[in-house]
Amino acid sequence: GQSAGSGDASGEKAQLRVGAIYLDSQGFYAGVKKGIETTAAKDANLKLLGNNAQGDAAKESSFMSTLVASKVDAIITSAVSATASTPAIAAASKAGIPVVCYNTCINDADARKYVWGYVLSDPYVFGKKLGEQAGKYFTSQQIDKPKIAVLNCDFVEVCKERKRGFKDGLAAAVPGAQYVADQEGAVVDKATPVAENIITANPELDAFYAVAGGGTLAGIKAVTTRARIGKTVVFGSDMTVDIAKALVDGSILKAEIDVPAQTVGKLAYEAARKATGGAKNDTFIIPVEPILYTADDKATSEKWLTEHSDGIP
Amino acid sequence: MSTTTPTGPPVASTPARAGGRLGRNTQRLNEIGLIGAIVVLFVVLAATAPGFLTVTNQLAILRDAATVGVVAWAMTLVIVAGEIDISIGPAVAFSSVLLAKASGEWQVPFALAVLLCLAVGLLLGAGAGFLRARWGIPSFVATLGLWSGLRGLAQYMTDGLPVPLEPNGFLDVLAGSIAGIPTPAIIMAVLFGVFLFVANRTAYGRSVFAVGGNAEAARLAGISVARIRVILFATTGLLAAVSGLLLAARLGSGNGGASVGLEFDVIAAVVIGGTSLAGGKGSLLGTLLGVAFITFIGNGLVLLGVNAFFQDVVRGVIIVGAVLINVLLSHRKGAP
Amino acid sequence: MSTTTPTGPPVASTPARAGGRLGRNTQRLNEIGLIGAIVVLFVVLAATAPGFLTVTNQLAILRDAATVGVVAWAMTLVIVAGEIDISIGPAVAFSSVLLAKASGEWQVPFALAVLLCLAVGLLLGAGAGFLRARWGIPSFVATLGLWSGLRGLAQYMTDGLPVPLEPNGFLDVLAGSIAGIPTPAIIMAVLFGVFLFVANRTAYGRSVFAVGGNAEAARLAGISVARIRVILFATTGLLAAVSGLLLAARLGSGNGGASVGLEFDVIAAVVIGGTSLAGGKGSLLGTLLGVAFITFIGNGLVLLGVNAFFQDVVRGVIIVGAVLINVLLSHRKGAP
Amino acid sequence: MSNTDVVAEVRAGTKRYPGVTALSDVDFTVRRGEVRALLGKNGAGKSTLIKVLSGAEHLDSGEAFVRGRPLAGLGTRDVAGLGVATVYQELSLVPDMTVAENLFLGAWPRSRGAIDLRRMRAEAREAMARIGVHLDVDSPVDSLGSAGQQLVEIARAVGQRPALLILDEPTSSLAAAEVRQVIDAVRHVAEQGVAVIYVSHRMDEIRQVADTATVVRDGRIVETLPVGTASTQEIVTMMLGTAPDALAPRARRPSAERPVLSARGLVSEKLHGLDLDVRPGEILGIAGVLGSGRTEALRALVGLDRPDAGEIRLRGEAVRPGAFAAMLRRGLGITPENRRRQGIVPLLGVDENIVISDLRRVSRSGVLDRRAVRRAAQTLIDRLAIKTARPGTPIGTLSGGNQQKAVLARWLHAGSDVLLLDEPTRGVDVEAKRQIYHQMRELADDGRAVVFVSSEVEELADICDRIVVLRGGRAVAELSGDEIELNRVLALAIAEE
Ligand SMILES: Nc1ncnc2c1ncn2[C@@H]1O[C@H](COP(=O)(O)OP(=O)(O)OP(=O)(O)O)[C@@H](O)[C@H]1O
Ligand SMILES: Nc1ncnc2c1ncn2[C@@H]1O[C@H](COP(=O)(O)OP(=O)(O)OP(=O)(O)O)[C@@H](O)[C@H]1O
Ligand SMILES: [Mg+2]
Ligand SMILES: [Mg+2]
Repeated sequence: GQSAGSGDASGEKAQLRVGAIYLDSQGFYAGVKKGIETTAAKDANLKLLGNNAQGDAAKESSFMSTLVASKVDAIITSAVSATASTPAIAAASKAGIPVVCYNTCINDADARKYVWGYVLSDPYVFGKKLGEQAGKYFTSQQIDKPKIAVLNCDFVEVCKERKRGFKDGLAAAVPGAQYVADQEGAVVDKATPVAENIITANPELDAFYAVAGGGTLAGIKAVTTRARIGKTVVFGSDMTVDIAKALVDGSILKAEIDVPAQTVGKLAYEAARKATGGAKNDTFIIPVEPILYTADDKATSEKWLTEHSDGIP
Repeated sequence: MSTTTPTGPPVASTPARAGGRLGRNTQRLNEIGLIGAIVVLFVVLAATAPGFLTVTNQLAILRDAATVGVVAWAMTLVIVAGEIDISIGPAVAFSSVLLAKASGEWQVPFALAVLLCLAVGLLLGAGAGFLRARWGIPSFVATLGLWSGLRGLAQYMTDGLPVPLEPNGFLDVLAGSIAGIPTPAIIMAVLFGVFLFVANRTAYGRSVFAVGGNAEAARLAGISVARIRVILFATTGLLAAVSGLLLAARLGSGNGGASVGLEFDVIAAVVIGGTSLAGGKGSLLGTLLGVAFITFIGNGLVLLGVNAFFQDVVRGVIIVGAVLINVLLSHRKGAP
Repeated sequence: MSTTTPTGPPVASTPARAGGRLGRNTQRLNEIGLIGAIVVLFVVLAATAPGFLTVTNQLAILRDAATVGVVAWAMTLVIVAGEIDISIGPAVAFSSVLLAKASGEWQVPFALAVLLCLAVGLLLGAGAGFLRARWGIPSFVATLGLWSGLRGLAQYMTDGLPVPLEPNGFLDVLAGSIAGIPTPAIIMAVLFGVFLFVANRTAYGRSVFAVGGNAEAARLAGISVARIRVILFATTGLLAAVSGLLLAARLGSGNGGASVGLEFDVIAAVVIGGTSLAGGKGSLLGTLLGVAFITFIGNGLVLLGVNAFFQDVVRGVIIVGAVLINVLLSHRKGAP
Repeated sequence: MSNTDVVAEVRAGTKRYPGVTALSDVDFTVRRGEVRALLGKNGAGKSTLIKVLSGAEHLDSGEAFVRGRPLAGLGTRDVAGLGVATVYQELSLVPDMTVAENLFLGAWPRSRGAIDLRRMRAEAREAMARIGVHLDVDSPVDSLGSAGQQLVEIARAVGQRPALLILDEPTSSLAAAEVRQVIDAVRHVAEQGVAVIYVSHRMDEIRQVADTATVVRDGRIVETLPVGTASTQEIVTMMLGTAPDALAPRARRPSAERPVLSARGLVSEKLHGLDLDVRPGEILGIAGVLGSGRTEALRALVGLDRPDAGEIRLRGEAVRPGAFAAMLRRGLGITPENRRRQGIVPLLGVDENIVISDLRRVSRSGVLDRRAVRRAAQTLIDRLAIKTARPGTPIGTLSGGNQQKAVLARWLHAGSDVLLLDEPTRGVDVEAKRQIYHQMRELADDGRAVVFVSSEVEELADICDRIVVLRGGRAVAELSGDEIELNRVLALAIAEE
C-alpha cells in the first residue's frame, strides 16, 4: 500500500520515511549504514531512503532537497561540510523535517538552530587520544625527536581537527616531534605509493600518522615493502578487519583510534525516531566515545574481530 | 590524414543509411522516442515513488535539472561541432571558489566578484578553445588539462575547505525562487530559449553545424573555423561559471570539491538527446529531453530508496540503453 | 569518438602540408623530444628531490609505472583505431573486488578465481566493443556506461569496504619482486614486448592501424572491422583485469573505490606519447615514454613534497604542455 | 551458365536505397578478356552495379554470379576469393601506411604468424612493376598525391591476379600522362584474359580502352554496344535520354581589361616563381600535369596558403598573402578540387550549403531570415538547374554534379567577381558539365573573372578564352584566342623541362 500522497498529514500515515545520507564510501559509513539498518529493521512499515554524497557538497544538497521535497519524516546525515551543508539542512528544518547529524555536522550556531541532535565523537578528542598514546610509545622507546609523516585526508574538515588533536596530544609528551611530511593519503591505492615515496624521501622516518583508514593500511603496506619493520611504526585511525589484524600482529601498527560506527548508526536512528515522534532533545549532543586500541592489548582487537566477522566495522 | 576520414556516421553494416537524407526525420523520431520514455518513466515513478508527484518535488526536480541543463545547452553546440569539453565539473567548482574568495578574502565588491567569475570562466574556456583552434590540440586533451588543473587549483586555494559566502540579496534570489519557480530553473529556461535561437537562427549557430559537418569545407566557404571553436569553448566556460554561481548560492559557500563527475552527466544528457559525438548533427530540444530524462531518473532513484552505489549501475545501464534505442530506432527507419 | 575527431592537423595556414607525408618522421621527432624531456626531468629530480636516485626509489618507480603501463599498451591500440575506453579505473577496481569476493566469500578455488576475473574483464570489454562494432554506439558512450556501472557494482558488492584477501604465494609473488625487479614491472615489460610485436608484425595489429586510418577502406579490403573493434575492447578489459589483480595483490584486498581517475592517466600517457586521438597513427614506443614521463612526474612531485592539490595543477599543465610541444615540433618540421 | 567465357553476370537485379531505386531489373554479363565500359549520368547506378559485383552490396531481388557462383550472402573477402578485384570510386587507402602495406591491405604475406616484411616489399615492387609503375614501396601513401595513390590502388587490384577487374572512375583525378599509364595497364591485363569493367565520364578515354560499352540510365540498362561503331553523339543521347544541348559557346576573346588579380614571383614548396594575371570578362584556363602546381597556385592566390616569396595584387593593390578571409570579403571565391572532402557539408541542406558563404546577406539585424535563405537558394537552384527534391534536402544525398553546382552557387550568392574553380568538372557527367560550362561563360560575359583548372585538356581547349600552362610551378606558356588548340596545349603541358 504505497500511496503517493504521503504529504497529507491527516489520517493514518501509510508509511514512515526516513532519509539517510552517508558522507562518502569510506568503511566507517558502511558501519553506520549497518547500524541504522539493523535498528530500523525493528520498525515495521518504515522506508529508509539511503544515499551517498561521495564527499560532494553539491550532490549532498541535491539529495537533501529531493528528500525535503518529497516530505520525508526525518533525515539522518553526516554533513559534507560545516558551511556548505548549512543551506540544505536549514531548508529541511524550515520544512518541518527533523535532521539528525552524526559524525559531522554544520557549524555549531546553525546546528543548534536547525539540527535536532548530533551523534558526535569529538574529532579533536579523537586525534588527541591517539596523539597521547603515540607520546607514550615514543617516550617508552626513548625517542625524543621522532620524525613523523602524516597521511592526511584534509579535504574533509573533520580530518583537520583530528590532526590538530593528534599534534596537541603528542606535543604534550614529546615536544620535539618533527613532522617531515604531510601528504594526502586517504584512499589506500593512492596512498600506498605516496607512503612509499615518503619513506624514500625520509629514510629515517620513525612513524606514520594516518588520519583515515585508507592511510593506515597504506602506511602498514609501505613499511612492509620498504623493509622498515621494527624501525617505522604506524598510528592509525578507523577500524577495519585488516587493521584489527595488524594490531593483533603488532609489529607495525602500534595504536588505532576508532569510533564504533554501528553504535553511531544505532544512536542516530534512535534519535531520528524520537524526533519524528515530536520529542524534544535538550542535550543536543549525543556523545559517542572513541575507542583506543593498542598493540599491547591484543585481546580487545581480537574481540573486535569476532564481533565484526562480516567485515563491516 | 586528409584523404581518409569517412565523413558519414560511424559504423554498422549500412554506413550510408544513417546519414543525411534521414538526418532530420531520425532526429524527430529520436525525440518522439525520448518523450515516450519520459512519459513512461513519469507514470512509473508517480505510481511507485512516494512523494514524487508533489508540487514541491516537481519544483525540486526543476532546480536539479538546472545543474545539468545550464551547461548542457552549451555542450550541445560543442558536441555538434565535433568537439568535447570534459572540464565542466572542476570548472563549476572553481568558479564557486573564486566567487567566495574574491568577495570574501580579497574584498572585491560583490558585483565585481560575480563579473570576475564570469570573465575568468569565459577566458579559461576560450583558452582551451584557442589550444584547439590554433594548435589543433584535441579538445579532449585541452579540457583534460583544465579538468585536472582547475580541480587542483580550486582545492589548493581553499585547502579543501568550503569558503563561506556573506549572504546577500543577490545570492538569496539565486538560491531561491521567483514567483514560486526556482531561480536556477528560470535561468535554465531563459538560456534554453537563447540557445535555441542562436543554434537555429543565427549565422554563428549555423556555422557551428557546418564546422561539425565538415570543418574543411566550412573554412573554404569563408567561415572562421578557429573563431567558432574559440567561442564554443568560451561559452561552455561561461556557463560553467554561471553554474558555479548557482552552486555557490545554493551551498552558501565556495566548494573546491563539488560537482565531481558533472561533466559526464552533461555529456550523457546531450548524447541521450540524440546529438552525435561524431559532430554535424544534434538538437537542443533533444538535449532538453535528455536533461529531463536524467533528472527524473536521479530523483526517482533517491525516492525509491535504491542503494546509493547501485544507482550508479542503473545510471550506466540507462545511458547505454537510451543511446542503443536511439540507434535501433534510426536503423528501423533506415530499413527499406 | 570514432569517426569524429576532426582529423589531420586541423588548422593553421597549411593544412595540406602538415599532414601525412611527415607522419613517420614526426613520430620519430616526437619520441626524440620526449626522451629529451625525460632526461631533463630525470636530471632535475636527481638534483632536487631527496632520495630520488636511490635504487629502491627507482624500483618503486618501475612498480608505479606498471599501474599505468599495463593498460596503456592496450589503450594505445584502442586509440590508434580511433576509439577510446574511459572505463579503466572502475574496471580495475571491480576486478580486484571480484578476486577478493570470489576467492573469499564465494569460496572459489584461488586459481579459478583468477581466471574468473580475467574472463569477466575480457567479456565486459568485449561487450562494450560489441556495442560499438555492431550498433555503432560511440565507444565513449559504451565505456561511459561501464565506467558508471562497474564502479557502482564494485562499491555495491562491498558496501564500500575493502575485502581482505587470504595471503598466498601467488599474491606474494605478484606484490613482490622477481630477481629484485618488482613483478608488476616484469609483467609490464613482457606485455610491452607482446604488444610491440602484435602492433607491428601481425595482421591483427596492422589491421588496427588500417581501421583507424580509414575504416571504410579496411572494410572493403576484407578486414573484419567489427571483429577488430570487439577484440580491441576485450583486450583493454583483460588488461584492466590484470591490473586489478596486481592492485589486489599490492593492497592485500579488493577495493571498490580504488583507481579513481586512472583512465585519464592512461589516456594522457598515450596521448603524450604522440598517438593521435583521431586514430590511424601512434606508437607503443611513444606510449612507453609517455608512461615513463607521467610516472617520473608523479614520483617527483611527492618526493619534492608538493602540495597534493597543487600536484593536480602541475599534472594538468604538463599534459597540455607535452601535447603542445609535440604539435609545435611537427609544425616546425612541416614548415618548408 | 553454359558459356565458360562468362566471368560475371547479373540477372534481373534490383537494388533500392531509401527513396531511390539504384538498380532496377538489370541484366548484365561480362566475359573473359573483354573491357566493358559503364556509361551513364551521375547517379545512374554504375557504382551500385559495381558494388553488387564486388560483394560490397547485395541485391534486393534478382541474382548476381561470379564465375558461376551466386553472390548472395558473400562478403567482399569471399568475392575477392572468387577473383574479383575492385578499385572503388572513393580512394580506399590508409594514408599513414606505406605503399607496400596498402598493396596487401588485409592480406599481408605472413610467415609463422608474423607479417613477412621482406616478402611484402618484394611482392609490392613486383606488383607495381606489373603495371609499369615505380614508386618507393616504403613511403606512406599520403605523400604520393592523388595520381600516385590511384596507381597504388590499381596495382593492388591487378596484383590480386583477378578474373574480373573493376575500375570505378580510376582516372577522374588523373591528367593525360597518367591516364595513358592506366589505359596501357588495363589493356595489358585484358590481353591476359581478365574481364574488365571500366567506369568513366570521358568518352575519348573510353574509346581508347574499351571494346564494348553498357549505357545505364536511372538504374536501367539502356543498351550494350560496341564502342567502335557508335558515335559519341549517339551514346550521349542514350545516357541522357534526350539529345544533348549544344556545347558552351566558344568565345575565344581574351579580355583586354586590366588584371583584377595578379601574382608575381610566387614561391612555395611547389611554386617556383609563378607569374599570373587574371582579367575580368574572360575564362582563364590553367593547364598542367599533375603536381605542376595548379592547386597551389589557386590556394596561394586566394590566400589559403602563404607563399614564401612573391607578391599578389588585387585590383592593383598589394594584398597581404595568406589573408583568406579578407580575400573572400574582397570578392574572391574558390571551389576546391575535392568536393566531398573540402566542398560540401553533407548533412546540411542544399540551401544552407549555398548561403553559407555569406550569411549576412540573408540575415536581418543578425538574425537569419528563413524566407530570405529559401529565396536566395531557390534563385540559384533554378539558375544552375540544381536537381534537388527540396532546397532543404541534405546535400550529401545529391549526385556529384549537383553538389558541384551548389558549391559554385555559393560564390554567386556571395557576389564574388573572381572565381577560382579547381577541377569543377571532376567526376561530373556530361549534362552537368555542360551546365557548368554555360555558367562559367555567363559569368565571364557578366564581367567577372573565371579561373578554370582542369586535368582534362580537351575541355580547357573547348571553352577557355586564354590558357596558361604551368610546368614545375611556373607559367611556361600562354595561349589566347585562336592559338588555343588541343594538341598544342597538350604538348606544352607534357613537354620536358
Ligand atoms: N549508400 C547509399 N544510400 C542511399 N542512396 C545511395 C547510396 N549509394 C548510392 N545511392 C543512390 O543510388 C543512386 C545510384 O548511385 P550510384 O553511386 O550507383 O551512381 P553512379 O552511376 O555511380 O554515379 P556517379 O557517376 O556520380 O558515380 C543514386 O541516386 C545515389 O544517390
Ligand atoms: N587535403 C588537402 N588539402 C589541400 N590541398 C591538398 C590536399 N591534399 C592534397 N593537396 C594538394 O593538392 C595536390 C594534389 O596533388 P595531385 O597530385 O592531385 O595533383 P594536382 O592537384 O593536380 O596538382 P596541381 O594542382 O598542383 O597541379 C597536392 O600536391 C597537395 O599539395
Ligand atoms: Mg559512381
Ligand atoms: Mg590540383
